[in-house]
Amino acid sequence: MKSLVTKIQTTENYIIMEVETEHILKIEPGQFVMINIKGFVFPKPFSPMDQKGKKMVFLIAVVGEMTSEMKKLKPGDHIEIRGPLGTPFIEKIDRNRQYILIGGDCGSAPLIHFKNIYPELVKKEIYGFVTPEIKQILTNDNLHIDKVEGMSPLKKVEKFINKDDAILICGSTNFIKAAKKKFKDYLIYGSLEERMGCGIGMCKGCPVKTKSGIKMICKDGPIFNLSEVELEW
Amino acid sequence: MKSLVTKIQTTENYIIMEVETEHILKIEPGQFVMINIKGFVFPKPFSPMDQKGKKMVFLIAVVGEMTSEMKKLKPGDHIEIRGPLGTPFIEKIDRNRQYILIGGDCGSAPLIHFKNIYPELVKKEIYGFVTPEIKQILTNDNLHIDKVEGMSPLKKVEKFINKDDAILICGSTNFIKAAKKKFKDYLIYGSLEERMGCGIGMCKGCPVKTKSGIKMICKDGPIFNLSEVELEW
Amino acid sequence: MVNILGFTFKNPVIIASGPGGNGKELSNYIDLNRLGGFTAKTVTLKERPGNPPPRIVNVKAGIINSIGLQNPGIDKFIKEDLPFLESLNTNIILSIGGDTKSEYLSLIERLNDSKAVFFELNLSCPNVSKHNTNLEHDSDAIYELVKEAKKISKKPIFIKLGSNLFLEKIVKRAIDAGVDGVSLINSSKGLKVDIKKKRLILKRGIGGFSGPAIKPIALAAIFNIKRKFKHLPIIGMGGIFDYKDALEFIMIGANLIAIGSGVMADPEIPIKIAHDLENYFKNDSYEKTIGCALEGFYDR
Amino acid sequence: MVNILGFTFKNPVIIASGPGGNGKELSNYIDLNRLGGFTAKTVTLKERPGNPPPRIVNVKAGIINSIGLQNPGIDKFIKEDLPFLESLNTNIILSIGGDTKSEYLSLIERLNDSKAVFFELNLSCPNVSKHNTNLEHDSDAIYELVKEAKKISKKPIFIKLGSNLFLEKIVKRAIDAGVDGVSLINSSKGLKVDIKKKRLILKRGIGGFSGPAIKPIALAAIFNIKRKFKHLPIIGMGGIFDYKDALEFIMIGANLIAIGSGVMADPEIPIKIAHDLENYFKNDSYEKTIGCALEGFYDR
Ligand SMILES: Cc1cc2nc3c(=O)[nH]c(=O)nc-3n(C[C@H](O)[C@H](O)[C@H](O)COP(=O)(O)OP(=O)(O)OC[C@H]3O[C@@H](n4cnc5c(N)ncnc54)[C@H](O)[C@@H]3O)c2cc1C
Ligand SMILES: Cc1cc2nc3c(=O)[nH]c(=O)nc-3n(C[C@H](O)[C@H](O)[C@H](O)COP(=O)(O)OP(=O)(O)OC[C@H]3O[C@@H](n4cnc5c(N)ncnc54)[C@H](O)[C@@H]3O)c2cc1C
Ligand SMILES: Cc1cc2nc3c(=O)[nH]c(=O)nc-3n(C[C@H](O)[C@H](O)[C@H](O)COP(=O)(O)O)c2cc1C
Ligand SMILES: Cc1cc2nc3c(=O)[nH]c(=O)nc-3n(C[C@H](O)[C@H](O)[C@H](O)COP(=O)(O)O)c2cc1C
Ligand code: FES
Ligand code: FES
Repeated sequence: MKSLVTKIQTTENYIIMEVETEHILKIEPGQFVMINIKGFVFPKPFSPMDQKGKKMVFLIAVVGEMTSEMKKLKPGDHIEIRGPLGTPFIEKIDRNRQYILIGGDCGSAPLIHFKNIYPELVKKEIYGFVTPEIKQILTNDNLHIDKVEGMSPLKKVEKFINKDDAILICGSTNFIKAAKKKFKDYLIYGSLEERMGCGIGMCKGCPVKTKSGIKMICKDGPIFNLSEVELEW
Repeated sequence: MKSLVTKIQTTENYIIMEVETEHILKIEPGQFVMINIKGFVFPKPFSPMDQKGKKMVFLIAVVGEMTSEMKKLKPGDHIEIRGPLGTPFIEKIDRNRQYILIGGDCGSAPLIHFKNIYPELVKKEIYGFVTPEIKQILTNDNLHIDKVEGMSPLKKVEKFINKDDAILICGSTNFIKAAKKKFKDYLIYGSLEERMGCGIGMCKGCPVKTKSGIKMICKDGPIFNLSEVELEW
Repeated sequence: MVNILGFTFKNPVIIASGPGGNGKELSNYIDLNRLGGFTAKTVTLKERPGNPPPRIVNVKAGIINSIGLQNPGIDKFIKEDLPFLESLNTNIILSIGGDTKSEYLSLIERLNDSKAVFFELNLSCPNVSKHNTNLEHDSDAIYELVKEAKKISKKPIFIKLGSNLFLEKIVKRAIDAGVDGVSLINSSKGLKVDIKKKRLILKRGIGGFSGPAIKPIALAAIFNIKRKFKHLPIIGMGGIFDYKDALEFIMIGANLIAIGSGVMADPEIPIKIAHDLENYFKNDSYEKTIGCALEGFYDR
Repeated sequence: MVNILGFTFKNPVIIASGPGGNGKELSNYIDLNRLGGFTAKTVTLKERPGNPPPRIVNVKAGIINSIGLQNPGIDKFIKEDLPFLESLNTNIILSIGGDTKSEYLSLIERLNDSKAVFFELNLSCPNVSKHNTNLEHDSDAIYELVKEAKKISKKPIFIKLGSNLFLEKIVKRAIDAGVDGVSLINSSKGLKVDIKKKRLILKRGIGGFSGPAIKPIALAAIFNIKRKFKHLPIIGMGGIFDYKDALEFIMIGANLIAIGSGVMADPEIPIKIAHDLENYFKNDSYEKTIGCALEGFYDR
């Protein structure tokens, strides 16, 4: 869907981008969209941090080719958005629990969205970034800066987590692996990342091993109960 | 050289684009530049219609992939310009003659430039376009519209040319072939077109057969005395 | 309408094997019945888990995949995927892959009575090791395989090949063995290095390179085959993303054109192409357009 | 500084044969002495006029050329081009092409006493017919050619090949015959159709496809050779447009990297790459970077 960039704020390594979609594109927290920009043939997956009406907000880490080009976008530029894709958090998690939300870097985006829509399911939030750079563009009371705190967000959570707490985590595969190990006795849902092709489950490009066979992160996930997935191949 | 689009006027099939180059890039009439725009890897050749200081003006026919993208450029966009390339008309032509300038479509651009700089060498001008569309953006007293006049510019020239007139012509290869045939008894210089790679004579991408062997249009031309070239292979 | 080997296609646009899966997901986005046909994802005798991730690498104007023929195996395919495909009102092509000749033959036997119109033998998967659906280095083996496949198959047989130096020779042998058509081209071998991590991105190093970047290579391969074997039916593919790309393939000699990575970039591409081609062929004969760019070709 | 076969290169950046001509034009734009080396345009025994125009076709992320080895022939080359090349303070590589083995051998004899560091035998020009600098289909012929060339040559011999299915086999035979290194890859075969005019754009149909689009193919080819023949010197090329591209080639195993179409897009690219690589290698060892992406590679 043709979409208009309406506002863009950048730091060296981060972007917050607001876009207006042509029609309303309702996104549940945890779902994602495929974004494409001029000069690229294949789109890439991003989870919005917010969506209301035709407005959608993204929090993007500048890590490679497309995200570097995104940094150069200006209000008035057009981008292509396809979605919503993937399963909403709410359809997979146990709704009778309250969650500690743990975001790893831009993995925080869908969790911030989740908190907005389902505040009653959230017990605590912690959005981890390595340096304070993000504060130049993102205001949120629950930012955790590793370099300031002297520890990772997982370490911090360890300090206050209670026996029957549940976790909803989103971040890089390594971050999620670490969390799975550290919190192996807890109910923990993780939103997984993988390089994607189609985003709709048909190309078999984004596999994850689960107890019931190989699943596609884009279609069967991105959220999984971590006890059901095997993150090593 | 990084250059800024400062003004752009378009019709369905034509563009007049003004750009400001980063530094002054002095172009003699007949010389060309290689232009590249976002999304393309290899640049393409265009002859300015005017150049003063850092300002350069192009008259462009929308015929294919790059020119279609050029049509979408907006003031404030950046393009890449490399040049000046090729031999100025003035270095090859007989300066003791006066010329009838014959432009075929956007081949008119360097001739209009020539007239600006060397009015004393011009006897008459005729800039041929098939339809009146060009008049929406280009004002010039010597536009010849085939569909209005009911004949090609060559036919028109035939009517008024004198025995000792000389011709300077620029346009498609077919146009130049036709002129060469029609005016075979005249001194006629033609600025040739060919698909180009490097634009500087090294890749051997733009050959023309001449009496002294195969020459490169980009470096040895684009202007040639038509009696010296063989336009068929 | 396209006629090929006695079958009628609504239009020349089909889905290539792989990127579109077995149609269920894609059918949530587009009406597959609007297309000329659908090629199922290559199926093997036994289930294959596919390669470890990452499986997708983005490169300029293309994508490198390392799916590794993940598929449920023939039993599950017949139970879970074939009925859906057979329920479609479009022509189905079944792509099969095997480690040995007898695996291909078993697959043909298992699928012989399906509603599919053709078999496509995948001989050129870049994502599996030699002898695993990767026979193209061996024209003798291809000859033998095609010959025996033709004996038992109730459907016309296409072989799917990549672009390679000996394509003409391979195709010649396959024709001698009775092949009915060729599908050109499979993804090419491609690789990308992660220069930050100083390592190969794909665990196998090499993957299958597809998308707009390979279009000139696909067209060159089809050109070479078409000018030698004028009457051999060709399914053309490789970087077809719009109707202009499709026209290039048709004019160079493809009877049908298949969309692979295009459906990954945008699932609606096949419908757009079908629509745009329909408009184009209001004024032009499809039959006469096939291979028209080769007429008067000056071969030296 | 790069050491290869006893020669020292200022940096790993060289110009590939062809797009940069014989250096005179390019030297008006950049200081060639800043580069590690310069490969001259392939020279043949007799003058070649090249193919009829058009010779350049733009495609997505690449270019298709049909130059057809236009060159002045060896006599004129020695008189008019070699002195300029020899006057440069950089390593010269001489690329030679022939219709027959004896033509290659004559060329070596004619150029044996030049100041060039290596010979590069062009065996893979896509723009000429079989047996014209296009031997790559025939590994026996390559074996014979290399064997005899090695007997008479006073300089190390590289062979230049395209990406192809039998690359490993060809290189293995060439190594048996004593080859000193390989240059990978030549342009690939590509084609474009003019859909408005319904005809092939190039008069030969097929041309040589180069630029960023072929980079993944080049890297895959080099990977296949490097992992089999760890110590064989490799000149890597194919779509190198910036230092990141260059690093991919170095990490996959190229000892030197060559810029082809890049100089056509922008003559300053080689200098920029040399500069950026110098910065990069302030912190990293060049020797250790060559092929580093293959370490721990899990081949299955
Ligand atoms: C469901 C989902 C939601 C996502 N939401 C966000 C988001 O809200 N904000 C955000 O910044 N990023 C998000 N990502 C990650 C984002 O897709 C990648 O960072 C992006 O594709 C990188 O593109 P690039 O061209 O800049 O990087 P490339 O040049 O392709 O690669 C640079 C680096 O990024 C890594 N990378 C590439 N693709 C992915 C991927 N799909 N997932 C994770 N890492 C990748 C590579 O391993 C490489 O190290 C999400 C990913 C998924 C799967
Ligand atoms: C020295 C020189 C000066 C030029 N000056 C101008 C100018 O001032 N204004 C202008 O509009 N055009 C000019 N041209 C032509 C211009 O370069 C082409 O029209 C342009 O490259 C087409 O790009 P494209 O991507 O839109 O077309 P493509 O998609 O590449 O091709 C579309 C059509 O244009 C033709 N074409 C492609 N390249 C060239 C070329 N280099 N020369 C001629 N025809 C070509 C093709 O044959 C094809 O039919 C000049 C060409 C040369 C050689
Ligand atoms: C993700 C992916 C999976 C593929 N799987 C198969 C397959 O299972 N069988 C097959 O014959 N080809 C497979 N292919 C190759 C495509 O069918 C097609 O031949 C190739 O990608 C070139 O076309 P394209 O550029 O339109 O993608 C696959 C390609 C991709 C990108
Ligand atoms: C215009 C042009 C001319 C070329 N001429 C030659 C040649 O004479 N000899 C040769 O070995 N390779 C020739 N090549 C191939 C290049 O040297 C190089 O191998 C190929 O283009 C891939 O590299 P690139 O993508 O950097 O261009 C030529 C390539 C181009 C684009
Ligand atoms: S990206 Fe295609 S299956 Fe997930
Ligand atoms: S364009 Fe390269 S020689 Fe003219």
